[in-house]
Amino acid sequence: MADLGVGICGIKLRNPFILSSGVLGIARELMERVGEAGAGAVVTKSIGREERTGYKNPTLVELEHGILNAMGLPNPGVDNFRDELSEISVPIIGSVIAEPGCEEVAGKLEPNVKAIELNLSCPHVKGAGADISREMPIAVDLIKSIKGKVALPLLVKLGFNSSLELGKKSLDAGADAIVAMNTIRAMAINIEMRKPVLSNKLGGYSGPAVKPIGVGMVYELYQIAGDKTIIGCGGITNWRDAIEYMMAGASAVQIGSGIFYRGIEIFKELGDGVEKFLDDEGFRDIGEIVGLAHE
Amino acid sequence: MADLGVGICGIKLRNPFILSSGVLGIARELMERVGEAGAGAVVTKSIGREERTGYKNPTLVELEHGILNAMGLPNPGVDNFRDELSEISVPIIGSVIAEPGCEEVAGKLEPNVKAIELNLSCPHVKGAGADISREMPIAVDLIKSIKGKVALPLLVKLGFNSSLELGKKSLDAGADAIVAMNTIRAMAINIEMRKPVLSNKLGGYSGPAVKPIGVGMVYELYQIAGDKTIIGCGGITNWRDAIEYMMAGASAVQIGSGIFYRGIEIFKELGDGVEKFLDDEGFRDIGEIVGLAHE
Amino acid sequence: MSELRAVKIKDKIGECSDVITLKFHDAPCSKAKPGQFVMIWLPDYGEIPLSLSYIGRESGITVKRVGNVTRALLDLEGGDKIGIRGPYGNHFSIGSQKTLGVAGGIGVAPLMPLELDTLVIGTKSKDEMPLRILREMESNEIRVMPITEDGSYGKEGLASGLGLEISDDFDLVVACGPEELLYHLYQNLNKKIQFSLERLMKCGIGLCGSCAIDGRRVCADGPIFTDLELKEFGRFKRSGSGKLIPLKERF
Amino acid sequence: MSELRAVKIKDKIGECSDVITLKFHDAPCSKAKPGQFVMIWLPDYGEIPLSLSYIGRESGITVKRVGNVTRALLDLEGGDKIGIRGPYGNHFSIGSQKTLGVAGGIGVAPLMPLELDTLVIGTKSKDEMPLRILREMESNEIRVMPITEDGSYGKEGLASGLGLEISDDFDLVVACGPEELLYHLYQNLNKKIQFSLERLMKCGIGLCGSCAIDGRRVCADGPIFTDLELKEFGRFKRSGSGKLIPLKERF
Ligand SMILES: Cc1cc2nc3c(=O)[nH]c(=O)nc-3n(C[C@H](O)[C@H](O)[C@H](O)COP(=O)(O)OP(=O)(O)OC[C@H]3O[C@@H](n4cnc5c(N)ncnc54)[C@H](O)[C@@H]3O)c2cc1C
Ligand SMILES: Cc1cc2nc3c(=O)[nH]c(=O)nc-3n(C[C@H](O)[C@H](O)[C@H](O)COP(=O)(O)OP(=O)(O)OC[C@H]3O[C@@H](n4cnc5c(N)ncnc54)[C@H](O)[C@@H]3O)c2cc1C
Ligand SMILES: Cc1cc2nc3c(=O)[nH]c(=O)nc-3n(C[C@H](O)[C@H](O)[C@H](O)COP(=O)(O)O)c2cc1C
Ligand SMILES: Cc1cc2nc3c(=O)[nH]c(=O)nc-3n(C[C@H](O)[C@H](O)[C@H](O)COP(=O)(O)O)c2cc1C
Ligand code: FES
Ligand code: FES
Repeated sequence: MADLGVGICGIKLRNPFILSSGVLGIARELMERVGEAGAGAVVTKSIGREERTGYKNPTLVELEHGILNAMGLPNPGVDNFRDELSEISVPIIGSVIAEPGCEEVAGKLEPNVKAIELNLSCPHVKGAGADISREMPIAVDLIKSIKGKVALPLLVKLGFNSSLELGKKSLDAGADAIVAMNTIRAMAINIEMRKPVLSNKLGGYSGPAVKPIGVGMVYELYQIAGDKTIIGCGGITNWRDAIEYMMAGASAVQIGSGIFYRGIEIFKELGDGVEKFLDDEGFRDIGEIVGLAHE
Repeated sequence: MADLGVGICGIKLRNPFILSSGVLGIARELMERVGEAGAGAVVTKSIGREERTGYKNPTLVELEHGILNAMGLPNPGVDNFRDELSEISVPIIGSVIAEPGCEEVAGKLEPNVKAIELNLSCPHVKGAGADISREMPIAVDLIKSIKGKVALPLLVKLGFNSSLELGKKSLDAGADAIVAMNTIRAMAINIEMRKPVLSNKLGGYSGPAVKPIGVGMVYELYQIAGDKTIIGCGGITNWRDAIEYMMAGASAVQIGSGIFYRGIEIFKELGDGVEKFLDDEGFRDIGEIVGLAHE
Repeated sequence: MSELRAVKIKDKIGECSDVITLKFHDAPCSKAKPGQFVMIWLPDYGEIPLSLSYIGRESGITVKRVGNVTRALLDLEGGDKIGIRGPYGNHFSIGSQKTLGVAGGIGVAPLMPLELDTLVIGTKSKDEMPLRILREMESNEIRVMPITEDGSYGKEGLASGLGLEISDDFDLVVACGPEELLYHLYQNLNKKIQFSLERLMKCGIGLCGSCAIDGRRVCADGPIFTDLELKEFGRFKRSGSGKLIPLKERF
Repeated sequence: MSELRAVKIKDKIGECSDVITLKFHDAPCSKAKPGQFVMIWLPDYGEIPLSLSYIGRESGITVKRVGNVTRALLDLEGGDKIGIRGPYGNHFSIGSQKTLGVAGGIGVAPLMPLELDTLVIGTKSKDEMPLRILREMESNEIRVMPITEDGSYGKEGLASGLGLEISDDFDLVVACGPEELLYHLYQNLNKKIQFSLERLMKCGIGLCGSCAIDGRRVCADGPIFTDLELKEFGRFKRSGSGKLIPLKERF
């Protein structure tokens, strides 16, 4: 049977299927449960220095081919959140909101997490995430300040709007991996109500609809990443999707909306499906398929 | 019964449903047929100075929630193409590839078309379209040179990757309308074949999956457009989609992939559906819903 | 999968002080199961979870005024539109068991579509007692036992106490109401129980985690529970930011 | 809707010089109708339209070597994989009519799944005649009338001529082959006809316009036509760039 274990920036994971940020990773017991369900690792909700309530409802709406959300990065603030992270048996990656002072947040998370993920790409919060990534020099500074503060591997999460150039600059600035991608800026209007549905109006689009966009982004990043790691994210709901991302160049993948489409059991489904594919096609180690579509 | 007629940059159309560029607009009789099927106007395939064969097959593949294509801007070149445009009864908008010398192409099309659309956004051809739009000053020059050469209204077609800033600069440079949006850079890999499907590897994603992205883009452009026109495009397959775009701020909409999902009859379906909605909701003129979601 | 749609209010019924029922036609709701909830959106006000109190060709919600959105819902009239998504969540399943319902006030809403044998419903006083609903349930051959804290209608006392008192006669207890009530029942009942919980809901579909309780999601693993670890239940909830706070505080 | 999938070649059958049949299992093809085509993808070579010559639990394509992709297809072996999308396009419908098929060479492929009464098939000479296919059709009680230009097998002459000669005995003629053949039949037959056309195909689903002929799309409005205006049919096709060129030129 093929080996699903992967090493991501030096962290050993039993499999490459990671819970993505903002999905369930706010409550200790839920993260534990996702670990028990088979995830290789879990990314926390993006955490900031201060407590944030986020936007008012509606913060999420199901669409025909995906999901649209603008939660507004609600989070208890790092001081309240630290407690949620004690003694979880699945490896935890701490997601940090890209804002001034985020290196301190990373520092406070450090004892309880295996890596830091810098969310450079939330597409609907002013002054954080994607807004910052337009300012390339600021992004580079944040990366450097986190690398200066914590000894953990640093993943930088980009949006589709981030240019390849930002990916390259992030890696040059010391990021160990790129996560591609976050949700895509989008909107849903209910025509009877004559209004955008989300209270924030614009939101981030995820789920099956965005998969080909994420695969393309991973493919392009892989070509410029050298020996750095790419982690794929966006629209993964079954094992074929996971393999597609890995063939495009992802060493691991993150799953968010898939939890809605397939339930928390998705981690087991991914593991079973990928393992069978590898066996059928004669691969011994999942690493063999990473980047295969470039050959 | 509500009036579906619209005026787009001074051109009167019997309805706001326009065939988008690259779809059927390569053959005279097909354009005529789309007109007979009820389209308010027809945009031609994007035309360049020289004949181009485009990429080799596969140039298109159906995906679960949309369509991926990289045709490679095949076109007969403006000198061969002009003949296709004689005596068509539906208003024709001539799409022009954004490349040096495109003002000459526009000039040659001028006698047979009602407006020019500058394709600043083909996401998969090097040196044309989206590649150029990253170079904002070049894009602005192309717009100015076309406006200097032809007296027709100029529509500028952007991609999702184009920033709002490019939209603003385009309007400032003299564009009369923005068309948002073109296909989105994406990829599909067949995991059994271990290869990207398209011969060009990367392609442009269209169809139902991209609609929320296009609606969001139109909403944002509308806020900066002042009294200029926004035309919506991306994933419209039914009358609800058309109304959603118009409420977001589009004065007219373009339909491409919808021809695959609903057939050429889609134009009649759109007209019937929108008219009924307007009547039911007490609108007298379709113009009343443009931008309504901003109120 | 359930996309958001707009439905027109067909009927508005005043139930008792601060409580109304709104009825509407909606295909997905017509196929819902008792205990499921919907997310109701009122543009400019917000979106909140509400149980379906009627399920069928005409479905309905029964709402108590507590804050902004519920206040706006009480102001609606027939013909107005509301946004709706769902139905979401799991549901009661009572089969042919002889079932006792225990409701605290507006907690009666998710119990209304059930074929109960007996309903105990408690409120503070008579003016909070939804009399029309009680009559309607009685006409469906449900024995209704109202109880008020001040004795102004039916017996005097608490629904939980009365429920426990008579529970021996039933196969199953279903309950909804303030968490103290549920916690009390759960702790003291030696009987199968299904109770409907409330937590702050944002996504409603199991993604955001804001409704987490003891490793379960009220929206997707609930809202109906039959057993829970007793770490957060009855004690803690999560605020809008996701912080764990004692149950008495505001969200 | 038909997503691309990879299928394994179950069987490869040599038919005659430069012609093979490949068989495979594919659920969408098993439900195709006679006359429909698929887009066959060979990575690094390209993608081309091919009619389904077998439809069922085992479906199949019958391919003649003419260029890059077909050459690579002829080199495949059982166990190799091909990419496939479709079936696309409209289809023959012969019902219970007494039907004559007229095939020019490889044009026999889309006619093979049909319950013909009689098949006229013409090739240049015997070595281009797909004898196994003819025997198989005979065993399905189809009368087969081969004809070669050099008389080396069956009658001597052209399929179109023989077809016209005997057409009076039939309710309907179905035809596929070089466009001269089809054009000749169409012009001279006073009988209902359904013929399958070829044009350069890119998208295969009615979007790109590269297969346009007289305002129709061969991929989506065809490939089977019963009538056409005679502006482009028999005279012009479109090149890869979309330019109208005389039919004899290469694509
Ligand atoms: C699964 C579920 C089903 C429900 N069914 C019904 C029902 O059928 N009828 C009904 O009237 N109510 C029901 N509720 C409660 C209802 O959702 C809240 O009353 C409503 O969200 C309050 O919104 P508001 O804007 O009016 O109040 P807000 O201004 O948001 O808050 C006012 C007060 O209500 C409290 N509150 C806010 N949200 C909730 C919540 N989710 N749960 C409990 N208290 C809350 C706040 O703490 C505050 O004290 C249900 C809740 C859940 C989770
Ligand atoms: C609806 C349809 C059904 C078809 N069914 C079959 C079939 O069942 N069996 C079969 O062997 N062939 C069939 N063809 C023709 C087949 O698609 C071409 O032979 C093939 O595309 C040639 O590809 P190539 O790469 O081998 O040749 P290329 O190198 O592309 O070209 C070689 C020669 O083939 C010609 N050619 C290329 N494409 C086409 C085309 N689409 N139509 C006609 N000629 C073409 C070129 O003009 C050139 O002369 C069908 C075509 C269509 C449109
Ligand atoms: C409800 C929700 C909340 C999210 N919150 C965050 C977040 O806090 N930080 C972050 O980096 N990404 C967040 N995301 C983005 C996801 O982590 C993921 O990048 C995106 O949804 C695409 O993947 P998917 O299609 O698998 O969901 C959120 C997504 C959803 C649906
Ligand atoms: C097959 C195909 C070819 C296209 N060719 C062009 C083109 O030549 N020029 C252009 O501006 N857009 C082209 N487009 C983009 C469409 O005009 C449209 O902007 C896009 O597909 C999104 O709209 P839709 O979802 O309605 O298809 C093409 C799209 C498709 C599917
Ligand atoms: S409300 Fe989001 S997980 Fe329950
Ligand atoms: S091949 Fe594209 S329209 Fe027919």
